[in-house]
Amino acid sequence: MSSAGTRERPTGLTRELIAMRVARELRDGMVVNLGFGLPTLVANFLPPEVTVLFQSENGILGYGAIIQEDARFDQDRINAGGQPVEIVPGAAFFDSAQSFAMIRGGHIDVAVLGGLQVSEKGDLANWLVPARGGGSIGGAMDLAVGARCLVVAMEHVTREGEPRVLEECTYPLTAVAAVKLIVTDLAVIEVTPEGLVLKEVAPGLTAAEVQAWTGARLRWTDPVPEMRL
Amino acid sequence: MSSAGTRERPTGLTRELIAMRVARELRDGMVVNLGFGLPTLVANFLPPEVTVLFQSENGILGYGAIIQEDARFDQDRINAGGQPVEIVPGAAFFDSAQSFAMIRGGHIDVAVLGGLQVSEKGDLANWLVPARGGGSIGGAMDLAVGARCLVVAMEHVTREGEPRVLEECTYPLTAVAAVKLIVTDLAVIEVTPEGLVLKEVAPGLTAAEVQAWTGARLRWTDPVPEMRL
Amino acid sequence: MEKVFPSAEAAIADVFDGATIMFGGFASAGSPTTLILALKHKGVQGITGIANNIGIGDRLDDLCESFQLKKMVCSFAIRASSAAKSRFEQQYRQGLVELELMPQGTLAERIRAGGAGIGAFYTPTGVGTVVEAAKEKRTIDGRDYLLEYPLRADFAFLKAHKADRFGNLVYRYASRNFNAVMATAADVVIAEVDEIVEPGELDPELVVTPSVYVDRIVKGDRHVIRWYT
Amino acid sequence: MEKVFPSAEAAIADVFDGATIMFGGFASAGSPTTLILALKHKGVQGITGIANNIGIGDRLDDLCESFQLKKMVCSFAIRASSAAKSRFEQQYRQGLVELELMPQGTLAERIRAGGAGIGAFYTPTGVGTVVEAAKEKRTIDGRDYLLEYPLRADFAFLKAHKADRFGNLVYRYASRNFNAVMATAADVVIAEVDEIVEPGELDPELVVTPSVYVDRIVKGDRHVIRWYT
Repeated sequence: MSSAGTRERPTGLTRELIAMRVARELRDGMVVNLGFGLPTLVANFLPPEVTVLFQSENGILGYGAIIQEDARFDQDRINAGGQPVEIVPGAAFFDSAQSFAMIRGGHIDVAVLGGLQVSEKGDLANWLVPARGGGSIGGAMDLAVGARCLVVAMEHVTREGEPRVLEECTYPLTAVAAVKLIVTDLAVIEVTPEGLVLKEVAPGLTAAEVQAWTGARLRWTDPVPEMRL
Repeated sequence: MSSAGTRERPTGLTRELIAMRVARELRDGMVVNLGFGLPTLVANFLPPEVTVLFQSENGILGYGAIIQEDARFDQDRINAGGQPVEIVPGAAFFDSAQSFAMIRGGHIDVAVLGGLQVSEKGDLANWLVPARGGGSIGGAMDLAVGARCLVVAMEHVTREGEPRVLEECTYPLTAVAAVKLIVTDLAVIEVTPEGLVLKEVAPGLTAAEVQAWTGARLRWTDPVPEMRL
Repeated sequence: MEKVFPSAEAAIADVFDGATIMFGGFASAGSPTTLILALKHKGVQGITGIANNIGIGDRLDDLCESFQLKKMVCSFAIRASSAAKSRFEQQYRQGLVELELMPQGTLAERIRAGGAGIGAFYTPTGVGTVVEAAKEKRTIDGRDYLLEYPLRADFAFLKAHKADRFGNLVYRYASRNFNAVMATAADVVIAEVDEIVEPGELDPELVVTPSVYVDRIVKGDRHVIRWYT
Repeated sequence: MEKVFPSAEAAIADVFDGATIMFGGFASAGSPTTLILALKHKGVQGITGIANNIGIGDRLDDLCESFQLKKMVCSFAIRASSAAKSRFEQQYRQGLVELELMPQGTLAERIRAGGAGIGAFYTPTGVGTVVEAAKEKRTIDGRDYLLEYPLRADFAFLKAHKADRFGNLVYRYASRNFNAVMATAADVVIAEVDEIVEPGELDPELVVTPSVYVDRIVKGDRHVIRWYT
């Protein structure tokens, strides 16, 4: 199953469409933390009837759009990705110890993190590419163990076509048995006590094709619906 | 040494004078926590050139005089003894977890607590009279282990003439080896690694008389000066 | 995510017999009197209460009128002075209600741990006293500490000054005390406030309890409590 | 108790070779740039730095110009992307500087413990990852935790918005971050601020860092840092 290395990469959803699919998981009133990169895009695709509060681990509950105008840049008003952000009505500020008390204490409904690898037990690896060394943990390990629901948004395979969803992660872990839902450019996969369940496939793909690009056994019930966008 | 029970109680300083003597221990810029009862009076006797910040474990740094006027009573603006207090310029408020982080973390320069018994090793008993049962710990145990300098202000003997300064406390302890200075109506006693050192005696008393009312061995160098008021 | 309830009765409607309830407040400051009196009126039985104090500047003692309390976990319950006994004290002395006393800082830190996802912590407070009974003791860097576990509750009853409709809370003076920590450590958090405002009307720099912690808000009645030693 | 210093140079005059220094800030928000640049100018060597990050929106990387850093303790140091390498990253890859990475919440909580008199604490973060290497693991209530110890430093360099002359600090937006916890956990705490005011000019409800924690205040220069992914 992990011998996909030489095949051409499948054509899946764009990053924006992955983010759009993740956004559908969010419900009105939720408190949500979005990690660096792809997860950040989720904020752009909230259904109009859904109001969520975005938490940023650097000490904001209630940030809004990224500020583009240079004149309104303020280096103290940034999210955890360093981006200048709007503050929404009903926001609150706090320090890092309070922020991680909030995160570790189970008060964040959903965290959306990027991933390098996810195992069929829900282990997540996202902080270090061994070949590159160094690494940065940031808030990822706390968010992974603390959020009530951890969603990983990532490309289904590496640039080289290697699966990122595996029986066991080969990269150093961020957290063990933490991931609940995997949303990729090819599929939506739920992590259950019985293993990985393929819930949705990207338009034009079959369940068997997704399985071929996946390094762990998927279970599904035919017909597997297309990803809801 | 502990057979003082049948003698007439010695005449020592008033509670106000004990408080006045304690006040001389305070230096400009110190952060000070005053316990219930006698210690509260210390605030009234600060030398004019000394400005200290009073911390109250219910969440105030910088409270001032007790408010007497009924019209200005505010049930949210009280010290840890429940007394309505003024808030001084430069004050700050915080919650109980933060307050005890401040106390336990060694940020309070001086705590002045009342005492039932103090041992020659600096053990303090002040939260429970066994015969009365029940008891209330309040902030005393945290203040006793957390303050950089713990001063106990109390009567030298019980109503029945039993010494309160002892080789070993017989009441349940508040903290072990915590007390640095004992100020009573009869004497000022320093707790040192070598035992109790009699530093000052109340006007009209000799060191030997103070020793007779004390249930542990005192050391001193003649002449022992009168208490500085 | 509507959090504003029409009455205290509605806000506490699902409190059940045998529930564990945290009550904010320190003496008269920040005590949730409207919610306490609604609980008295509702008449649920077998309550385990967690509060800094009972019977001093709070109305918790009212719950003893109909013997609603099974147990109190607090730092201050039995007054040292010969002041009038509370109903709680009377019932405690008759063996009709249990009392678990602990140091105030340990109580606050245990509640914080309960809300912050901390599994346990070592505190120096209580070493060498009755508090250490049956607790794990550990020497760290030459100092002794006791292992203390987190505290959580089914419900927390809070009193704040203002809330916005999202549930952000601001307090006044010394009324944050245990309210701010208890907000983080209960399954259902109910706040009575003097005033309810729209999101955006509270300065986010002033918010002490971010909205994520608060489930229900109700406008409280004005109860003046005059209590001090 | 004069805490206001005439210059950053004067405020850091006693920082010594081999000192451990905490630096507040999270990327560009609340980073003490004036103090960092004064430290660079002063040229002390062998510094162990404790900060959330280095080389992303801070000027800490400037300390690598003259190899002043011996070690960094932080959560974010090496960027995952192929962005330009910081001097720190270059020196790290050459083995010229040590890096101790840890989860951001663990870093914040360890610093809080250092300031709050907590001997150690159990956190679920990092279980099953490289973070647990050589650490005590304990199962509490069915969940695994790692034992983490407090962090303290010789100096803390902070950035706040305003200080009063007593040392009370207020922040703006997301700039509290690590500043507010580091204020509690160093022997000498030095804050650079945009504005110094008289005691009483700051709303005590708004004070985030009470004056007891701050030893020295200096008016900082304005350094605009534009950094975001």
